[in-house]
This record gives sequence, structure tokens and C-alpha cells, in this order.
Amino acid sequence: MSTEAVLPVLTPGDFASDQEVRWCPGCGDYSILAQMKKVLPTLGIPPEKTVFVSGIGCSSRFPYYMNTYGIHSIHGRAPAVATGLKISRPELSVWVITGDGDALSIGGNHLMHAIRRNLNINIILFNNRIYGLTKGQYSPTSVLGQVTKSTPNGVIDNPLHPLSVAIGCEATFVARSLDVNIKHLSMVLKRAAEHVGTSFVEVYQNCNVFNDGAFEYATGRDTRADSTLELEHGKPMIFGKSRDKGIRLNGITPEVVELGKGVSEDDLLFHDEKVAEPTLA
Amino acid sequence: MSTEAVLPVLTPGDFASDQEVRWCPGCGDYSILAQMKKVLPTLGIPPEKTVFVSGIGCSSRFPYYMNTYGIHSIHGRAPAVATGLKISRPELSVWVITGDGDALSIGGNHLMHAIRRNLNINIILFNNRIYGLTKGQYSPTSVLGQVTKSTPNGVIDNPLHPLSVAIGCEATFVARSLDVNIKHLSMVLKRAAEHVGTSFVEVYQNCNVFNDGAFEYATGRDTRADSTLELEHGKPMIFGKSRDKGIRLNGITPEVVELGKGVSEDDLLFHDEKVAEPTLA
Amino acid sequence: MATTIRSKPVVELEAATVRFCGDSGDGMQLAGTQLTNTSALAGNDIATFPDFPAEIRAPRGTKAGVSGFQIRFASTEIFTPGDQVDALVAMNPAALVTNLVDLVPGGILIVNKDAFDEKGIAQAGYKTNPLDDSSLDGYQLFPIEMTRLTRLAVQGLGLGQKESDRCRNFYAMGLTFWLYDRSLEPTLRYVDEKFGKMPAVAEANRRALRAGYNYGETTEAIASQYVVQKADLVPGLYRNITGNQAAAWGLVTAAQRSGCTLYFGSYPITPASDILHELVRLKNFGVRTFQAEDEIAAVTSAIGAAFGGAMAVTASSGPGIALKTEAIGLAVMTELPLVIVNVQRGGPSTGLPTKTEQADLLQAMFGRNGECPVPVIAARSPADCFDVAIEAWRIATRHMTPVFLLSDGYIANGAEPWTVPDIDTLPQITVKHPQGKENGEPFLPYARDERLARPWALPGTPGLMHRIGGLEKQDITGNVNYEPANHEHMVNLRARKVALIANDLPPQEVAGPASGKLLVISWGGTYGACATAVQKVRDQGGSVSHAHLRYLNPFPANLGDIIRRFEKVLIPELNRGQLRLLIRGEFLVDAIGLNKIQGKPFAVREVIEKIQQLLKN
Amino acid sequence: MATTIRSKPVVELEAATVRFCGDSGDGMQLAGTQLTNTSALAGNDIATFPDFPAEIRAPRGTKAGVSGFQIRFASTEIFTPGDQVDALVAMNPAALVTNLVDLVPGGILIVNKDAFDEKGIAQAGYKTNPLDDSSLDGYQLFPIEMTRLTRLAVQGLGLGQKESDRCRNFYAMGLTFWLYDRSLEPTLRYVDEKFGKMPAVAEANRRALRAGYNYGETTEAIASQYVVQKADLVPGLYRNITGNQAAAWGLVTAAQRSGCTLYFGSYPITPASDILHELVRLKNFGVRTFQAEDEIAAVTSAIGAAFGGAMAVTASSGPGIALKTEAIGLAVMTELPLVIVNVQRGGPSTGLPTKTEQADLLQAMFGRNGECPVPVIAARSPADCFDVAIEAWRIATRHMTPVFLLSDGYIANGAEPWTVPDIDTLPQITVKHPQGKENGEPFLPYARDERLARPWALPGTPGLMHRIGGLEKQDITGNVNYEPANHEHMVNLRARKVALIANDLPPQEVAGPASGKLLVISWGGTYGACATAVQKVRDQGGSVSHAHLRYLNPFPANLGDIIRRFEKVLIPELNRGQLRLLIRGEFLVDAIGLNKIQGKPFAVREVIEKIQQLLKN
Ligand SMILES: Cc1ncc(C[n+]2csc(CCOP(=O)(O)OP(=O)(O)O)c2C)c(N)n1
Ligand SMILES: Cc1ncc(C[n+]2csc(CCOP(=O)(O)OP(=O)(O)O)c2C)c(N)n1
Ligand code: SF4
Ligand code: SF4
Ligand SMILES: [Mg+2]
Ligand SMILES: [Mg+2]
Repeated sequence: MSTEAVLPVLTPGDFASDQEVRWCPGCGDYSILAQMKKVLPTLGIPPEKTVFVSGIGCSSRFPYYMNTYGIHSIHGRAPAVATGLKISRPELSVWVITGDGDALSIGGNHLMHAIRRNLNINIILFNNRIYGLTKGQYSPTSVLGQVTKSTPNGVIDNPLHPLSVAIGCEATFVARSLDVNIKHLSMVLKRAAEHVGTSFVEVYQNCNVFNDGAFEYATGRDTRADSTLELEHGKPMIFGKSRDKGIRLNGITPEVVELGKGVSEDDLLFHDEKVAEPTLA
Repeated sequence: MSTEAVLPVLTPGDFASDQEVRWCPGCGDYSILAQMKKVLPTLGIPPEKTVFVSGIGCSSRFPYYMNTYGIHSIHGRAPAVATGLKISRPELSVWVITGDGDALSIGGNHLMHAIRRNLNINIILFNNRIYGLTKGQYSPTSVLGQVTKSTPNGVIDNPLHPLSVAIGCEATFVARSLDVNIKHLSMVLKRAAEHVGTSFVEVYQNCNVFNDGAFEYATGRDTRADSTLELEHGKPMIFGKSRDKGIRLNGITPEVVELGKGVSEDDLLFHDEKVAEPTLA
Repeated sequence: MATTIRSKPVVELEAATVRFCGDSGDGMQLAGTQLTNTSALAGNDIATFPDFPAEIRAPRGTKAGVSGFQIRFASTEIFTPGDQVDALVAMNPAALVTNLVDLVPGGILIVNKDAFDEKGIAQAGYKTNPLDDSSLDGYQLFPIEMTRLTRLAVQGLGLGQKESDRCRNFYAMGLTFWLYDRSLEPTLRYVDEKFGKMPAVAEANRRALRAGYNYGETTEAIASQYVVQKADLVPGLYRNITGNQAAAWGLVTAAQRSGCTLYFGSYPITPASDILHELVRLKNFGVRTFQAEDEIAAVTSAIGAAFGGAMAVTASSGPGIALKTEAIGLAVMTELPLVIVNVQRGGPSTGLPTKTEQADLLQAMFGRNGECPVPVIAARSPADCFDVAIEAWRIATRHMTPVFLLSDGYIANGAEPWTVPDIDTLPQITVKHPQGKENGEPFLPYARDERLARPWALPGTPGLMHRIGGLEKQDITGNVNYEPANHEHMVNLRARKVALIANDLPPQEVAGPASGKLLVISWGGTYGACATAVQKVRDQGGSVSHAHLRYLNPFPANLGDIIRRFEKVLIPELNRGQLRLLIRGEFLVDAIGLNKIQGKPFAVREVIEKIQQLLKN
Repeated sequence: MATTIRSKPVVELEAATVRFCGDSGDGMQLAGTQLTNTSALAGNDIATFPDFPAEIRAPRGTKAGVSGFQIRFASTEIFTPGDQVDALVAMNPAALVTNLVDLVPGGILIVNKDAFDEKGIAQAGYKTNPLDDSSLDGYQLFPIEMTRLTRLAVQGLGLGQKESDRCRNFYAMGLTFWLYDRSLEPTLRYVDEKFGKMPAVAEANRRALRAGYNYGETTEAIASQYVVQKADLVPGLYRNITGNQAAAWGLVTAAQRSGCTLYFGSYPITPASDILHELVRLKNFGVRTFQAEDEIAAVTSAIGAAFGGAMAVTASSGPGIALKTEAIGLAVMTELPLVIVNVQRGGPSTGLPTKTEQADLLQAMFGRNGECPVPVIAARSPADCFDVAIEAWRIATRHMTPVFLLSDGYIANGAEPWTVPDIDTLPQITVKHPQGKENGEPFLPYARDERLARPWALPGTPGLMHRIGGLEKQDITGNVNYEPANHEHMVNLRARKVALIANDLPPQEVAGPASGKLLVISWGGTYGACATAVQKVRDQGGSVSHAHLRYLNPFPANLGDIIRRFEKVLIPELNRGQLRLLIRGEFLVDAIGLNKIQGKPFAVREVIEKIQQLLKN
């Protein structure tokens, strides 16, 4: 994204609208909103050249809280709205904010085609694995067995994995982050903004009213380190509280191994952002 | 699929309806229709327990030509129609016939969700890389640069690859075949019918009016052998006119190699249908 | 509670209207529901009006987050939750400022004093504390430290402050229950069931409830108690039911009486989702529910199920119905039975998701491409949703057609007492499926009976294999056909088929004289307000009658005759005059409209005023 | 061709109607188009009616595969391609059997004798060969061995038999051109351009064309030649244009005159696709076309483009429009300019994709949830599509609203001569975009001008950042708002905004006396038939006038007055009476309908008969 010649220094405040934020107290959306406001000033794009497009859902209220241009469109259609806007106004910085239901249930087709067309837009999917706004029905990312308003006996459909879907459409930028991992989240948002082409980012977002603690394993103090791996280009895939775990290829299937015990860093998979074939992206 | 106790021996003729077939002379659809009529009698399922559901398109006229129950529904919705039918009548054998536009353009979302729900239905996608019925606009599978009624200067969108999309939704059965390769096609259709769960089959189909010869490389006398590889479970991935080519893994990326020249069969990738991770399916 | 020794004078009332209001998090819906069920059990007639904010939980204390629940209970038959409330329970300043307008002058005003701190007062937009300035002098104000008293009551149970404060609504309930002399038993039972697994929480709620009750008993402040005697409703087993529940049960009942399995394909949307929530809990009745990826999949999957012989139903609200319109055309062309429920909400577009409106009638009539007739019927009250659901399926199968069932947010969420029927005594819905022909003559899927309905042949039946679809059909054979004459014939045939339904309908009834100065025509959820208003004006000698339409397409055969017997026609609607256009276009009568588009039902008063104005000149 | 020495007597005609018919593969559309262009160049007024089968190419020789192209050329002004044809060219038995009904008694009947073999005769359903039995005695029958003669003509060019036979349509053209004394030049030029790269094929077509022409010249069989003198049309540069082409060029022109870039988002569908096909070739005018993944993406992407300041347009036909209805509601709520083109086809559902109909008017009016008013205008002829496209964008931007433009398959595919306008002389469409406020006072996106239009502020403008969406808007600020009074105000405001457009419209004109016995009201593609019929009856002294509506919502302000000045009102429509319902509902007049739903336009005769019947009693 081209940065302007002389720019007034922007602050997160410059991107905050005058509208009162209306998410439930404790909602993960607040943190994502905060990171976004922190990242935007670093991009060198003024608020008036930035547009947030969303569908319908709690997450999709996002544009109202940004002092940029914005469209709170209809359920599932944000990628299409953004496509039309970007085609006719390529110089604008266009962000799509969507939820797991908005993007993958009713909006799956538009998401798929936005990704394949690879226009230079950024799609941020707030995945709380539930329909928040409509008060707690299951979504395409709800896990098997999850009990919700519409599945009192637990979900029986296999969930979709947003990144797999995106890769199946040959996305040129995919990433995942966490509402509470603000350092990693803001880094990912910045990288997404900088990528030329469609950037697809899934953010695990806690819905503390209808699906509280869905990502405990990835956010909880003592489980976090052992269950998440932060990919870095050119670095081996090492993780674990005491950084003693890694991922290596056994034949053609990846497996988790313990370091030491005859396994050295060089045996591990290295993350290569540039690889053309997404086979193991 | 459970076969009945005592069944009258069925013939292809038992599955032919009295309706005059109305595809263009030379259309690839004829061959697929013929193979389907050949395969169905071998499944031990009578015509009245078989239902063909389609959307809209040349390919979607298919059900009219089968002496089974059938719904020629609306554009893109066949997987959803079939889902409702299968949920309420699990004992029926339900086939979805669709085109590249029907399945991947307007109907992409339903396809995605049908595959993830993995009901026991068979989805056959006739891919002619063009909109036939509407007289030749480009489709999501049209190749870059393809000149069509709606792309006089050539297609600029990256095409979708049906199998990649299906795998991105974690399909439990995917296969590809060719209208003219009748031996392979009928084998694939039979395997699809036998698979319990959603079977997704892409069939390269020639539209001799609006996209003639799209699959020449895979069907042409002298290019065919060198450009296609018929996967067989437990067999090495060998192909080529003189079966002198193979696919092996170089690090984590597959590559084509010539046999001999220091490469032996054992170095090649072997096709494993049972592997859980679709990484290289 | 015959046992209570009354410590205070008791005033007997014919009816009372109470509203609880507070933050979305304050549990006002629960409080209202408890008072509702308790009053139903006490034998009152009741009508309720829950009013949610659009946000799940807006920030505490903001006007945007105010949630309310109004209930009216009476010893006589009532049709509406009341225009104004006799008692208002406000848990914070925001709730007070947004609800006070509806409190009758001199009415009872109970507020949680503890919530009136500077922040709260400011959030509500008050300059000064309304409890201190004299702005509330016109009411019986009872400022009660609910927060403090609740915390006190639950002390020692090891609850955190947050959890303690969650019991406040029980304190408010207790106080209100005392005020109207209601038994605590039903609520105590509810607490056991609901919180059985959390003994501390259960006990806390019990204590808070009792504390509130006893406060009323003991405090000097509240001078007297009120009682509303039981109504003499038709005897029978009553239960209190919302429109969405009634619709769900009506659908299940229709399935049972027709011997079909219920297939319910839908995608969540306010205010229709509760039908799905109710049905998923009825799996044991063989109900098959399918939460689709979108509304298009919901309705098309239902069409697939209908082809398979299921009782196919899909439900949504305006925006979702818009997405179904193409597929409904397919159902019309394939002539399959299908029920499409539209629980209407405020529009256009996303509009006012949690508010009520009647503005989707013309969408139901004409919202499809081509000449695409679909029967339309509407429910008039929460309990009526049960009957109308059954009627919708009867029409769908008897005439082989999709049917629109219109409800709205007001009756869908509102509740009233409902006599639980003996299912087996309800009329059966006869559904016939043809069997294969012996003589091997070809099956004709588009042959017709005297109602012009085509045979419903099911996959699995030998000899009846056939294909249907959205292209024009040849008469009788059902084959694809493009011939000009056939197309005209089929378009007219589909229209006539729907028109013929009128012969099957009960004649339209009129409340009041069969002729006179003014006829009020209403449809859907405005029934209560219109019926009450017309009755009241007639009691005062006004020459006005009332025809409430359940059947909107086709109209009952005798509607035209009825209309012609009156000098004037008034059509009150929660839209800009949609039924009015249909009536004017069909009967060329200069019908007058009373139109309200505020996301709220009519107040009886509003209808009365319009009637009187029309009777004057 | 002043040079030709006429070998035979020449009959002069005022007008002639010719129809080519044959297999989809026979190139009949090309033959028709060539005769059309040639006649246009010859200075005739023309009207055409192409008629395709639904299948791309049904099996050779079947009725399902018959494709036809009718053209009428005249020395006087004409409005329709004619009820019946004077000359029919039938390339095979199936074409003959399906088209003969439209040939005038004694008309010229040219058939390809070679196609009347047993198979062909059987496929057409003939028992015996119609060329041999006396069934065609009522016509001037010319059975010609076109296949053999064509093969002969192209001999020695090294073409295969299949390729040779592909030249048959040129042979048929040649013969017809001779029959009507048309120049071969334009077609020869076309052959050079089209087949330049394939010299053999080009030469073959040239030879076939000439062979057909010379056959006419030389054969004894055909006794005389016909000429139709040039019409004295208003001078100017004419070209022959179809409705879809005209619509495309009208859109491009509107973009130029308004200084916006044209964004066209659509998904292919018959019969609307040709607008897309035309626009993709106009990229050099800065046109941005987007073939979306579906109709929902097409319209929502257009809404995104409109927000960005583009001239946003989406086009489809009935089934696709149904899918757009939810999004159109968003456009209404966000009050963005947007043109929605519906090229109507036979419905309901998939219906008759290649046939014409007018049955989507009520869908355009009411096919959305909530009170969701959208202006609706309709084109009356192929060339009129150009003007109406410009008018649609004028209304959309002047009043900040989505606008429905209704066309239909008949005028979309039909052609007529059109004077190519000097773009720069066409009225400008002034579009204003606000600039950021200096004084830093807040931007009010829902403030309004005297027409109640809101400002169209574009992303990129400093200081005007704002958010819009589908939830109800607060008056003036445009913030999300759920207040009852505001909602009612906004619903009425949106309705009033559309109603106010009437003040902007030219008064409705009436052809014929301003009062009388009968007023014929028509809209859309039936203009030609109605205008001609009314004119003819009036020429015979009938008291009938004609009002053709371009504006369907709102109606022109004076329409009511016009209607009241006539005793009877007749509304001919290719539907079951959709405009009739609107007129009855609005003006309470007992309008009578003439309704045809055969996928075909009215024959002038049909309208005349109805008029005469109404004038009698
Ligand atoms: C056409 C349509 N269908 C359904 C709805 C109701 N609806 C609004 S948001 C939503 C899903 C919300 O879930 P998600 O996208 O995950 O967002 P979240 O609220 O969880 O952030 C649904 C079903 C709607 N507004 N419009
Ligand atoms: C809602 C809707 N939109 C568009 C169309 C027009 N249409 C019919 S088939 C088709 C695409 C056909 O392409 P494909 O699915 O690849 O089938 P094919 O004809 O190539 O076999 C389109 C755009 C339609 N019938 N309905
Ligand atoms: S419902 Fe869940 S997702 Fe929605 S605002 Fe509340 S906490 Fe957040
Ligand atoms: S258009 Fe193409 S796909 Fe369609 S029938 Fe003809 S050849 Fe087959
Ligand atoms: Mg969610
Ligand atoms: Mg195709």
C-alpha cells in the first residue's frame, strides 16, 4: 500500500468514531477493535481513504466504531460489497469485517470468490464459533458436540476450518490470531494490510455470553504455550512452554515430536511463506 | 449402499426416460449420460429408489433423461435440495448433477456445506469450463486468458480447482474423470456410488459449441498419456505414453521425474486412499 | 395463597398491567415470564408484550440496553397487554426515562434506588436525580435499595458481588408478587428445576425472592395490596404460550394429524429463531430440523423434503424471506406442499430486527417473478399461531401448493393462555399418495382433481418415476413444454387453483351488526387492539363492526358482500396500507387507513379515536 | 441496386414481412439480421422479432430446435414486426409445421425441398410429405433443393459436406434478397469482415449468396419481384439496434453525461446477458464490468461501487431479480443511486427463459420486505431502451434512490432503426458530491435537499467519514436509531421522497382526444401493438385514445385526471393484470384487462378486436 508524502502523524484516536460501542462487556471484539485502532495509524493511510465493510452480526457492528468510511451491509455479502467498491476505487484501503456465520455460513460463496479473485483487500474473520447476534445458535465453525440453542444435544456436522477453506481457494495470504494475544494480533493485522492481494485473517474471538472459553486451550495461562505455534518465516516450527516441541514431516504426514530425544531443529519443518504450492502452507 | 434381496436384473434401458435428449450433437454430456445408465444397474438399486437432483445448466437437464425420480431445481441449489431430500428419506439413493457454474459460481456455498455435512449423496460436477446454457460466458473454472462472450480479452480471474475446494472442505471422497474415458468414468461413478458419505466427482466435459477442445491435452490421442495419471490405491504414481514418468516428493513439494535415470519406482509417491490427512490426496 | 394473613388493606381490580424494565443483563424477561406463568396458573386471562433491545447486551446503564416485559392479567377476557401500565418496576435510570411515558398518572413506580448514582443518572440523560427533584410527584414512587437489600439477603452463601447482584430481579419479583398477591410457589419450583445443580445460586434466588416479598409485607411505605380474581375462562387445561411456541406445536400437531414427518429447514433470524429453538427440543415427535447454511438452502432443502413426502416447512423474517422468493417460485411451479412462515419485523432492509411490523404482506403476495400465486394466511394472536399452523398445512396438502403463514414479532414473543387440546380430537388432515398403476399406463404427475390439485407421488413408489422442475410444464404430463397456448393455460390454471381455495374456506365472520356506518377490517397481530376498540365503541352505541381476516389470499368468498353493506371501511395496519391496496384494487371501495409504523402494536386508544373520528363526520 | 436489369415484373409494396425459420444450427438469426441491416441501409423503417428455442441446439430436425427470425420493413413508420408474414422461408419440415400458421393465405412459401426426407417429415409429425399432398395449396409454394444447389455452388473450394451445408442460409438469403430487390453488398461486406481469415469459407458463402440470388433471377417458378421504397424517416444517421444494445449504450451515455464511471455488476441470464456482452466491448469508455459469482454479489458489489461514487448498475431477469430483492432493500435504506435492469421473461420460476412476458411489475413494486419504495420505469421499444437507461440514472442521482428499469425479451432482442445521437447535445446529468466542511461542523449524511435527496459523500473526502447500513437510520445524522417516532418518520420520508419524483416528470401524454369512450393504457413492450391498434380503430372513427406509461412508480401527476375523462379504461398486458391492479387500487376505476400470457407479444389484431368489442357495448 503506497504511503503518502507528508502525513500528519495519526493516533488510534483519529480512527475512533463518536458512536458508543455496544458489545457485551467482556466481549473479545473490544480487543480486536483496540488492536485495529493501534495498527491503522502505522500504515500511513488517512482515515478518509480507509473503508470498513461488514455483513451482519455482532462482529459486523465494527465499522460503526471506526472514524473511517464504512458500510454495515447485509448478512454474508460484505466480500461482494467490498469487491465492487475496490474495483471502482482501487486506491482506497478496503477492510472486510465478518463473523464465522457471516463469512462461512450464508457468505461462504462470496468469501470463496473474493479470495480467488485476489483483489487487494483485507478480510478479518472474527471466529467465536457461534452466532452471537441471534443469541447462540451453532455456526459452521462450532465444534462437534457443542451444545447451543439450536443443538441441545450437541453439534453433529463437521466444522469448517476457515484457513483450509481459504487455502482450498488458493489464498495468497492466510493467518490466524487471537483476540487476547494483542502483540501477535497487531503484527498479523499489519502484515495483512501490507500484503498486496486478498489477505485472509481468522481471529479466535471469545463470545463470553454464548460460547465463553471456546479458546481456553489457546489462551489459558498454562495450556496456551503447549497448544499454539507462532509461525515465523524461515524459522523451524518449535513450540511448547519450554520450547521443547516441534513439527516434522514423517514421510508425507506432519507429526509432533519432542526436541532432543534424537530430534534436532534441522529435522523440523521450516515455515516458508514464499512457497508457491500451499500443500503445507 | 445396501443391495436388495432378490432383484430383477436391470439394464441401462431401465434407466432411460422417454424424453428426447436435447443436448447439442457432439456434447460431452451424452457420454456421461451413457456411462451413468451403464453403472446404475450394477448398483442393485431400482430406478424408483434413485433420485437425480440438478440445478440449471445444460448439464442440469440430465434428470429428464433418466427414468428415475428427479428434480431439475433452480440454479446452484441442487446440493441443498438433495440435502433436504436425503435427510427426510435416508433410504433413497440421491445423485446431484451440476455444472461448473451451477456448482462453483452461484452454488459454491451449498456445495461447500453439502461436502462438510458428508451425507451419503453423490455429487457429479460436469466441468466444461464455460456457461453452456447461457451461450458461452466464462465460469469459475475457465482458465486464465480464455476468450469467452463475457471476456473478449481473456479471463483475468484465477480459476477455482474443484478438487482443491472440495478438499478444503474436508471431502471424504473426491475423484476426477473424463467424458471420453468411458472405462475410467464408469469405474469412478461406481466407486462414488459405493462410498458412504458425500462423494464428489469432477468430470471434464467437452462443450463442443462454446469451449471445444478444452481438454484436448487430456483426451487427445498423442497428448493424453503424457498429461494424465490414473491413481490406483497402493500403486506408484507412474504415467506417460511409455509409462516412463512418475511423481515423487522433493522435500515437501511434489515433482515430475523420468523413470530410469537414477529414479526407481520406489522413489515415487504411492497413492494411499485411506490416508486421513488430505495433504497430498 | 389463601393462607397469608393479610397485613394490609386489599384493593380488588378487574385487571392490572405491570412492566419490568432494566438492563438486558438484569433478567427482566425472566421476571416477566414468572409473573406471567404465575398469573396464568392463578386463572387470570393474560396478555404479554416483551420488548428487547437490538443489542445482545449494550453497555450497562445505557438506554440502548434497556429491556422490558409488560404483562396484563385480568379477571375478564382481554385481547391486549394494555396501552398503559399500572405499575412500573425500573431497575435503573435509563429504564425509568425510557419507560415512564407509559405509566398511568398516579401509577405505582418501583425503582432500584441504588442504581441512581451519578453515572447512571448521567447515562440516562437526566440533569438531576429524578428521585430527588419533584419530577415524579405525579406517581406513587417507591425508591428501594434493591442492590443493598439483595446482597444482604444472600449474604453468607459465598456468592461474589456480581452473582449476588444477579439475584436482584428475584427481589423485584418478590416485591411485585406481594403487591399483587401472587403465590411464590411456581417461581420457587422454577428455581429448583433451573438451578438445582447450583445449590448456592438456587438458595440465593429463593432468599432474594422471599426478601422482596417480605419487604412489601413489612414496609410502611406501601399502603395496600391488590388482587385480581381468576377469570372464568372456558374450562380446560390451560398453559401460557408464546406465538412462536404455538406455531412450533401447531406444526408438530399438523404433522401428526396428517401422518407426515415434519421437516423444518430454516436459518436463524430474529424474531423467528424461537420456532427452531422450540422444534429442536421436540425431536422425540420425529421432527427433523435442519439449520441450513442460509435461507435459500433452508427453503430449497424443504422443497427436496416435500418431494420426498415430508411435511416441509421453512421459517424466517423479512430479509430471509426475500432470499427465498426465487425458490418459492419453484415450489409454485412444481406444485409441492410447503409452509413458509414469516415472523414479520420492522423493515425495510435489516430495519428494526427486534420490533414488530406488518409490512411484508405485499411481499408475500407479489414478491416473486412471473405470475406466481401463493395462498396467504395470518395469525391474530399468540395462541392462534397454533391453529393457523395447522390450517396452513391443511391448505398446502389439500390444494398442493406452498402457503404463506404470516406472524409478527408482537404475537411471536407475546404470550397468552391457551387450552391444551386433545390432539386426537383435532380434525385429521388426509394426505393421499398414489400407488403404481397395475395396467402399466403412464403416470401423469400433472393430472388434477376437482380442486385442481395434482397427485403427490413419492420416490420409492414403483412405476411412478417422474421428473419435476422450474421450466413451464405441459398440462397433465408435466413434461417441459414451451408452447404458447399451454403456457397461458398453465398460468391461468395455477391462478384458478389458488382462487378455488375460497370455496373451501369458512365464510368471513363479522363481529357486530352485518351492516352499518363503519366496518373495521384487520388482519394479523392487530386483532386484539381492533377487536377491543370496536367493542368499546359499540358499547358506547357507535355503529361499527369488525371483520378480522385470517385468509388474505384468496379472500373469503363473501368478503365483497360484507364490505358493500357498510358506508365506510377502515383498515388499521402496522404498515402504509398494504391490505388496503388489495381491498381497494379488488372491491373498488375507498377504504380508509389507520397506519402506524413505529415497531409497536396499536394502542386500543389509537384505534378508538380513529373510529370515533370516522363516525362523527 | 439500380444497376440490375429487371427480368421480371416488379410489385411495389408499402411493407413486407419475412420470416426465416430452421434448425438452431441453420443460421436463421444471421439470415434475419442480414436482411434487417440491409433493409435499414435501404432506408426502410424496420421491426424485428427473433424467436429462439430454449435449447442451445436441440437435435437436428426436431420441433424443439426450431429457431426463427421475423423482420418487417416498410416505406412508412411501423411499430411492430407484424402479426402475420408475407413470406416464409422454412429450412426443414419441423420449421414449416411450427411456423406455417403465421403465413398469410396466399403468401410466399420457400422451403428447402432436400430436407423433406422421411426422417425429417416424421420428426415434424407429418403423416405424408406436405410438399406432395395438397395441404399447401393455399400458398405460393416454392420447393427448392437448397442443399443440392448450395453444394453445387461451393464445389471445388475443398469444403467438406458439413461445411458446404453451413452455407445454405446464404443461399436462402440470396434468394430472399432477390425476391425483395435488396442489395447484396452489405452482406458481402459482412462476409469479408467475418470470414476474412478463412478465404475458402468466405468464398463459399459469397457463392451461395449469389447462387440463391441468381436462382430467383433465372427460375421460371418465381413470377415477380417486390420492392418496398425507402421510408421518409426524420433525417439523421440511422443504425439498426436491439433493445439490449440500446440499453448498454444508454448506460454508457448516462455515465458520460454525469461524469461517473459506469460500474456494471451482473450475472449472466437469458435474456439479459447481451447487455453484459455489449458492455464488455466498451471498456475503452472506462466501463467497469464485473461478472459476479451470483446475482446477490452482482447487486451488492454494485452497492459497494455506488458508495464509492460509480454509476452503479445491475441487470438480470426475473429469477435473478428475486435474488436481489434483499440487497435492493439495503440500497433503499442507504439511499444510494443504483439502476436495476430487469429484462423480463416468461415465468414463474425458470419458466420460459427465451420468451417474453410483463409479469415482473409487481415484483419490482413490492418484492421486498418492509415498506421499501423504489421508482419503476419501463422501455417501450428497442430504441427506447437507450433513452430510458439515461432517464433511470437521472432519477437515481437526482433523488438518491435505486431505480427499476423494466425491459422484456421482446424488445431486448428485437431491433429497429435508431438515430445515433450527438452525445454532447444530450442533456447533462448533474451529480454533486459534498466537500469536507472547513468550520469542522459534523457531516450529516441524512440531511436532505428540497427533493428529500441526501448528500452523496464519497470515500476519500477528508472530513466526511460516515457509516451507512441496513438498520433504521436516525433522521439527518444517519446514525442507527430504534426510536418509534423516528422509524415512522423515516418510513414516510422514504415514501414521500419517491412520490415527489412525480413533480419532476413530464405530464403524461395522450395519443388521440383528451376524452372519450375508451382509454387504452399500456406500458413497456406492448407499446407498438397498442399504438398501432388504437390508431387504426381511430382511423375507422372509433372513440379511443392511448396513454402509454413510461413511469409506473410514481405515476405521472396528471394520470388520474386523464383517466377520469374516459368512460372506459382498457389495460392490455402480457400478464394477468398487474398494472391493472395498481390503477384500480390507486384510482378506484373499473379498468378492464386484455391479458395474454403466451410468451409472445400482442398481435395488433388482438388489441383491435378487444377495443372494438368494448366500443360496441
Ligand atoms: C438474511 C439474513 N439472515 C439471517 C439474519 C440473522 N442473523 C444476523 S447475524 C447472524 C449470524 C451471526 O453470527 P456471526 O456471523 O458468527 O457473527 P457474530 O454475531 O457471532 O459476531 C444471523 C443468522 C440476518 N440478519 N439476515
Ligand atoms: C438465478 C439464475 N441466475 C442465472 C441463470 C442463468 N443460467 C442458467 S444456467 C447458467 C450457467 C450454466 O453454466 P454451468 O453451470 O457450467 O452449466 P453448463 O450449461 O455449462 O452445463 C446460468 C448463468 C438462471 N437460470 N437462474
Ligand atoms: S453476544 Fe457474544 S459476540 Fe456478541 S457482543 Fe456479546 S459477547 Fe460479543
Ligand atoms: S452448449 Fe455445450 S454444454 Fe451445452 S449442450 Fe451444447 S455442447 Fe453441450
Ligand atoms: Mg460468530
Ligand atoms: Mg459449464
